[in-house]
Amino acid sequence: MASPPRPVRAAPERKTPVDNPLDNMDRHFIARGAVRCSTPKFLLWMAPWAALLVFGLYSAALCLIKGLNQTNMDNRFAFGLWIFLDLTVIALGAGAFFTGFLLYILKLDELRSVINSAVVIGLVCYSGAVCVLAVDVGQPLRAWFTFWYPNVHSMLTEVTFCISCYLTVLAIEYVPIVLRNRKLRQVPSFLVFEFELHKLIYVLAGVGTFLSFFHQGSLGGLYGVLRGRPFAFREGLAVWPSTFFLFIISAAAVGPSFILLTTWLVQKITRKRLVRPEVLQLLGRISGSLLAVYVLAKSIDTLIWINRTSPETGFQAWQYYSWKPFGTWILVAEIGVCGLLPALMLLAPKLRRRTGWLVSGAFLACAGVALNRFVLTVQTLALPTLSFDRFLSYTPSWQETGTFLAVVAYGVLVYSFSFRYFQLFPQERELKLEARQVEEERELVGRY
Amino acid sequence: MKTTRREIMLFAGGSAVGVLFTPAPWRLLTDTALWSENWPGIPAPARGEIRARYTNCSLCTAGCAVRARCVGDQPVALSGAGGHPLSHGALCAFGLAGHHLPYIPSRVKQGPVKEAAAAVADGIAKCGPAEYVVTLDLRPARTASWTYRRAMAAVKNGRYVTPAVDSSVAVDLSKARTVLSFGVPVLDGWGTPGNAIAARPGFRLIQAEPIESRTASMADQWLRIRPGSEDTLAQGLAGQIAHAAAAEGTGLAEREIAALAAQLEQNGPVLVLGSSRLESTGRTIVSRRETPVPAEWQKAAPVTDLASLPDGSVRVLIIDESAPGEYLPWKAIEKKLVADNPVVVALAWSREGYGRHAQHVLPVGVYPEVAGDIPPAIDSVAATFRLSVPLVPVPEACVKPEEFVAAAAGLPVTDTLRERADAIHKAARGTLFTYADTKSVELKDVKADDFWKALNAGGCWIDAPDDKAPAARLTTAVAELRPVEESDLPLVVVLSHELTPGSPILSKLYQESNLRLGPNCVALHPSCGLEDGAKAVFETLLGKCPVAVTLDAGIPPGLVQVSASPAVLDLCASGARAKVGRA
Amino acid sequence: MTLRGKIPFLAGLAVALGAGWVGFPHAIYRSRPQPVDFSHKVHADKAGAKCEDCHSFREDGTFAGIPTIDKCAGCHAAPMGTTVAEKNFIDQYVTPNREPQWSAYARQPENVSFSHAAHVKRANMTCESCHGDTGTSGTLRPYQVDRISGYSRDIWKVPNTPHGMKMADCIECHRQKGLEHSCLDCHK
Amino acid sequence: MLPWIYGFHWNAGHIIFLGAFYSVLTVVVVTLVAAARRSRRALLEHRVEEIGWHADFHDLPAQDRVCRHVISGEFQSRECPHAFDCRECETHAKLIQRHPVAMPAETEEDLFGMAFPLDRFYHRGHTWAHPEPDGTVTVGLDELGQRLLGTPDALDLPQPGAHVEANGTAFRVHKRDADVRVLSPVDGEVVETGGADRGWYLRVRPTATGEPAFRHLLRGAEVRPWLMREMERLQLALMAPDDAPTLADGGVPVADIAASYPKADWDAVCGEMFLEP
Amino acid sequence: MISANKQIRAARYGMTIDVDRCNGCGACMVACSVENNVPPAHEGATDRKGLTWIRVYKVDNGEEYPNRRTAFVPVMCQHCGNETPCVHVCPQQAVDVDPSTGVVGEMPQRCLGCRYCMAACPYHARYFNWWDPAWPAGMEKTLNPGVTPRMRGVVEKCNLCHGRWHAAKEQAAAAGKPDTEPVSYVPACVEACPTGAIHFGDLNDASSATAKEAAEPDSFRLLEKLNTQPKIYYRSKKDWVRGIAAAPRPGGAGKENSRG
Repeated sequence: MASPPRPVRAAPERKTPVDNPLDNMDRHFIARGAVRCSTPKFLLWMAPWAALLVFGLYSAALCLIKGLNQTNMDNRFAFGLWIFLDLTVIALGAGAFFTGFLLYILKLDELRSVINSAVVIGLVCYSGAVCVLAVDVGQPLRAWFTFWYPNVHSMLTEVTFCISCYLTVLAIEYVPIVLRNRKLRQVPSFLVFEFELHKLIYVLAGVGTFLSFFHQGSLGGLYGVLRGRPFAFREGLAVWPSTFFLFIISAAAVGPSFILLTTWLVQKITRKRLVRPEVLQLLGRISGSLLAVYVLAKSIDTLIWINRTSPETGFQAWQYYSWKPFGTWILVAEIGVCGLLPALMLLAPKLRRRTGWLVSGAFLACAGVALNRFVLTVQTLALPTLSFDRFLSYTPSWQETGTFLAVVAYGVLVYSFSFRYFQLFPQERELKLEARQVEEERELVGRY
Repeated sequence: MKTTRREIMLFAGGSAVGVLFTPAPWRLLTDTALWSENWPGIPAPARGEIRARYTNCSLCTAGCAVRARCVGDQPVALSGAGGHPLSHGALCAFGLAGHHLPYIPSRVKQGPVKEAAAAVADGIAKCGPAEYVVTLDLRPARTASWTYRRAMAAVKNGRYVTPAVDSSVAVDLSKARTVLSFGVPVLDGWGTPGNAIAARPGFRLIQAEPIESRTASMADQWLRIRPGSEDTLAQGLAGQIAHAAAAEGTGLAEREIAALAAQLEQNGPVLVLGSSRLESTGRTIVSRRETPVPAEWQKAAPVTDLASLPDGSVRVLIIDESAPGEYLPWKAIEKKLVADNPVVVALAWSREGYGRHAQHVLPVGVYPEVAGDIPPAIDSVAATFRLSVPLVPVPEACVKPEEFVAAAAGLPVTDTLRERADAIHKAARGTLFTYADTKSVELKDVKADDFWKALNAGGCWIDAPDDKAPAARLTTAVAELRPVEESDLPLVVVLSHELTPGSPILSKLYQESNLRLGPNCVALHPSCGLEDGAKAVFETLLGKCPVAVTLDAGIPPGLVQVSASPAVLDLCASGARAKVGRA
Repeated sequence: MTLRGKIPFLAGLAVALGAGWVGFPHAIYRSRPQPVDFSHKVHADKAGAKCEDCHSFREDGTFAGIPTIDKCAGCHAAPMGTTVAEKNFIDQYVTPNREPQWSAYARQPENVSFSHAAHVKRANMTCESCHGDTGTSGTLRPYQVDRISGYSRDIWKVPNTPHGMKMADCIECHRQKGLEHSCLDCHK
Repeated sequence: MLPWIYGFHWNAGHIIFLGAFYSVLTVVVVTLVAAARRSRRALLEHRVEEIGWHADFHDLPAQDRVCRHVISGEFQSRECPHAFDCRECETHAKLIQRHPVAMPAETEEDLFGMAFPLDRFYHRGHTWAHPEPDGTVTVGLDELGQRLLGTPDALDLPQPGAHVEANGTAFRVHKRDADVRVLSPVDGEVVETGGADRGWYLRVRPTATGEPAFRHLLRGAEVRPWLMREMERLQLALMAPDDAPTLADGGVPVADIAASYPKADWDAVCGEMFLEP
Repeated sequence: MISANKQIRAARYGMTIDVDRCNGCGACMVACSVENNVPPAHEGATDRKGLTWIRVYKVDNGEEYPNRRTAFVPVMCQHCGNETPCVHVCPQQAVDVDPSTGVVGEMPQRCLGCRYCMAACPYHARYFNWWDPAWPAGMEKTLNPGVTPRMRGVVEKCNLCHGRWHAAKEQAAAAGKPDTEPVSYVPACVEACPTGAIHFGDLNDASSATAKEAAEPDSFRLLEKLNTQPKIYYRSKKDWVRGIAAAPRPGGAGKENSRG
């Protein structure tokens, strides 16, 4: 309200830009007032990702048609890049459920401005993971056996059930975002359904939270229960090894970080303000505090494992780290550099206020969890158990990498599409106007 | 009335909902899953009555007794026939998959039979005064071998050549208390495996060998000597050179040699394998009676050693490769051939042997397709007669080597196996052991026809023990040790005794695990600078061939262990110098 | 939404249900006639043959299943009756000693190890309990095979028995008998 | 999966695990069904307009959702909880009881040469409702609205007899690339349609009459501050995304603002001013 | 997993393998493949992608001559008796322990090919079908009808020659004898071993030779500390051989101490 209103008057004549028919042909699908690049520019951005996706789908098809001999996995390295990808991606996607939990259950209203983005990220991560899993199994046609003849004692069963359920929930949570699209909402039934569904969204958020807690955990349990692999084996509560709980905490910790990271990235790429910095800082704070808890728990767990669990199975923990390149540095990197350090960076209000620190903190946190998943999958399988067996190494084949890249490309495509046509960041328009206000004031100051 | 988009959508939605309430989608789920149980490419094993049939393995002279589990007539699994006095129910890895041989990819399926016959006839006709018609028999002392000898006697300048194997001498492991082996794989396929294993508790095994072979690892004492220094060690032990000198030559400690010498003194009888320089004691090596043959066969060509033929003198060469035996390097054979187009016919079931060199390669039946006898093994004191009987039909295209040679020499084609069986029966010595009931009966109590039937139903004639058999010497085994040849090539070759080609299933032993050395594979010490599984070139003075490298800390630096496939044997023998370089 | 608006939806529903319940079950099976019009009934009545006369056990305890042509030739070397079917059978199979390519309804999948000895000799089950009234059937049903899975229709339902030959049917009985231990009890 | 499926056992593991699974499924399905049934009811009860407005209102920037009493300066800040329908707002009722809106002396506000007659009620979506002697109410675009849209390219008005409701769509106006729905200030039945030339667009027979029917509309002294604020918003909205403000100061607004701001994203401007995000 | 059944007298089929007698000839591996229709190697197969239900490792004591010694250790599925690692992880009950024999069975037609069980197995005794099974033309005639060939994309492993077990049971039934009491068959590897190093029997039957040998002081099991209670016992008089049962030797030693 700073400047006094000034009357509107004819502006000096300027020639109107020639209207390129290609420009903004999809204007009526884009939310009113949201500034988006021209259609060709958008297509130009999508093209390389689409190409990558096609390549990835080709390599995936190879694996499906010719069989898993296309990969570099083998009898010892039964799991490879893909399982690592699944574990990581799902941990990063945890932002969807955790933000939903904070917003709808704990009523942390500031997060409303990122929830849509979080949902899309979650959807992308989970659907990507599920697709890769479908390629990873030797007999996809039998995938439904897991539902029909479930072995309820298997962590993998828990994972399968929870992930598929949660994916459904995410899809449903995604529906309102889609229906809010400018064109679609003109269909009365869509408009109404979106409105009514949105009222009930907190139920889904609750269910999602429940599911996520379990499958994030069971993903950890996946390895923690392997008593045949003392490197991964952990004791725990009831049927759940400690990794079960560590995974939950770490996922909850890193989810917000990943949203922070992506939001920041999108702002950088689109050169727009999408959310208020306070929101990012809040995300950082949440992430930081949970990360601190995780680091503590992880350290305790590691100590117990080194001093009790592992020796009891006849393996001295230090042995594991005598197989190069997996030295103790990996512990340091995982718990220290990518655990404690980012936790501190995100917790210190001073640093948090600086975008640089905030973002790099978030990045380190994500890297740490990725490293943790890597250690659990790859290092576990690389280490020999039989005294006369060898330490093995494994490098993914191009088909595996291709499939991996397909997921990345798919993610970018879906996200970009959603960003263009749906309102991922409700604050966007508001911030745009604010920005103009500031601009104008500056301009006025310049004038008088 | 035109249909609107909305109506089409509704229709689609309706049918989508409807389908879910029909069996169709769920049944499709089930069916595709069931389809994955027997989708194209998964063979369905033939069903039928399970029967047992018996034969003798003819992959090597051990001739182990075999029990074949058959579906209908088709053998699906082989195992050693129990209770056999010689093979003791043992069957080696190669024998166990013998029934796969008819189907191996390298099988010779077609061949120019008529052309070959014509060429041979022509060659015999053209054969000049100083030129020879030669039959090379890789496994002498068979009935077929007798046919070859008679055939070669019948043709002008006919010669019957075999690798230097003395079939009239046998080793008696049961008599030995100490066995000193110079690189002979005593416990790894030598002689009759079952027999060696059965006798094992009776003797102390000392293995003198540069690498820790299977035998060495099982031996009571393993002397890791320098490659090619076997003879030096033998001389040392025989007292022909000073222990110091022997120690110097072999790389062993002087006292080791002294202790060994003392041991051989005290712990007799001693059986020495792989060296004729040292005397075996206590009738551990005896001469063995010949398995009887019909009298009329006696006018047969003598056994000739390839070396004794002048170079460039062989006009016609017929090689019987149907029964695997000791492989003579092609280089050695080649230089005996006449310069102007010699006739070389290989009768082979695999392309990997002489078939690579001969201009006529004729397909022959393979175990277990063809009938044939197996000469007694080196560790069988008594003469034996046992048949390898056909279990599966032989392909039409195949020729009978025996008939081919006989025809070439104009001999009448007769059932020689039967004739020989009758000759044995006439001699009325020894016992007949039948596999189905694991019974032995005195041969004289058996009628000739029953004897013949028994042999074909899985049986073995074993000569009566001959106490007056004189002690003898193994001369031929000297071939085992050669001094390391002089050349600047860095590595010394140690041949590993693998039998190739075999069933594709043997890939379990060398491709899908590293238990054995695969064909055209070399094993080197990890310090050799090549990486495990690398493609490389194996090079000797005689030539080079592509190989795959296996790293094995068990191989001392400076040595290269090579699996003895024909391709390799053409290039080198144990003790040769070689080099392994990147491909 | 008015009923009129619902019509396309209902139409779709109806079409789908019709196709799924009526069309599909037929489409999924390929039907193959048996090589010979064989009548169990005739053999049972006229020749007084029992099942085990033709479907016999071998010495080693395995079940021979459908008899081979020489078994038939034992009686049918020359026509016994006057039917054309028999004459054709003799001309086409017995005389040239050619095996008819029977399609066995009850042929177990490759991965099943079914022992007739265990069921007939030890458990004293009658043939009918699994094969229904095949033994008294006047003619052979055409052999119906699932186009996708390649399994006989009888795995879903054997005529005139409460059961099919699906795993569930085996299990049911094995459960009652307390003979259900592991997959490899019955699978090979 | 199900008790009669092979592999199922009545043990704790199966019961807990599958129990959880089925409850989750149930919850999800029930939620969906509930949403569907509610929306079906909404459709049957013709609450589309209302819901549409609520959805729009929810999407408006915070500063556009402020209570009229903030504009009039009575509150520091307050977000309207009733989507601009003050008829159901107790706070509003209390406030106007305490000190009713003053009616200035002059009969019309003149703002930068735009006339805003005070004999009528203004809707924040730039429409006015003018009670006619015959008990009907004429509905039209206020001056600023007029100038924003200038002479419309196209106009779709409801058929006479159609029903309009307050904060629902009154009619739609197409102008260049903009397609604007104009909110109706009152509930009622359309009796006659007019046009720009006749000064009003709809003649409506209101469902309710008397002051309370217009309680949610601005009047008298409220108009000026509201307009000041609207001018400001317009000004911001008109700023092209890339360059400096194009509004020169002083003077009279042109008749057709649209024509003179080619670079402005006109669709967005109208959306902003007519409260249609 | 199928609930244990009370009526039947539970047997515990097991093996003893005398490492000192094994000369690493590989007969067991070949016999096993022949018996169980394991296809020959695809040309792309290596010792890491191959199918060998039983695999003979060449193990040495890590010393140099003259102290260097090697031994051969056949390793197949150890048929763990306690908290069988692979059984609990299989998501769709494709792996189970037969309470009547203690044999850990695996059902390729139920297998999804997730390979979780392979990650779980400390003995690396499970093998995955990376390729479609293929035999040279004509060789499929030699397949054993008692065992069904597996398809690509599933896990398989030793099941103590269940085909033979079925045959034995059928013969018992035909002869009206009690159901395979005592153990009336031997697995192919036992039959094939030329040195008679492998013995097979019912460990619950104290009178059986196998049970007696398993109880000998020189018998041991691999990775006993994992408490998986394998039913495959190894025997050796040599201390260093018994030492291989323990956890891997740290440091480089393990790197090249195995060829096999």
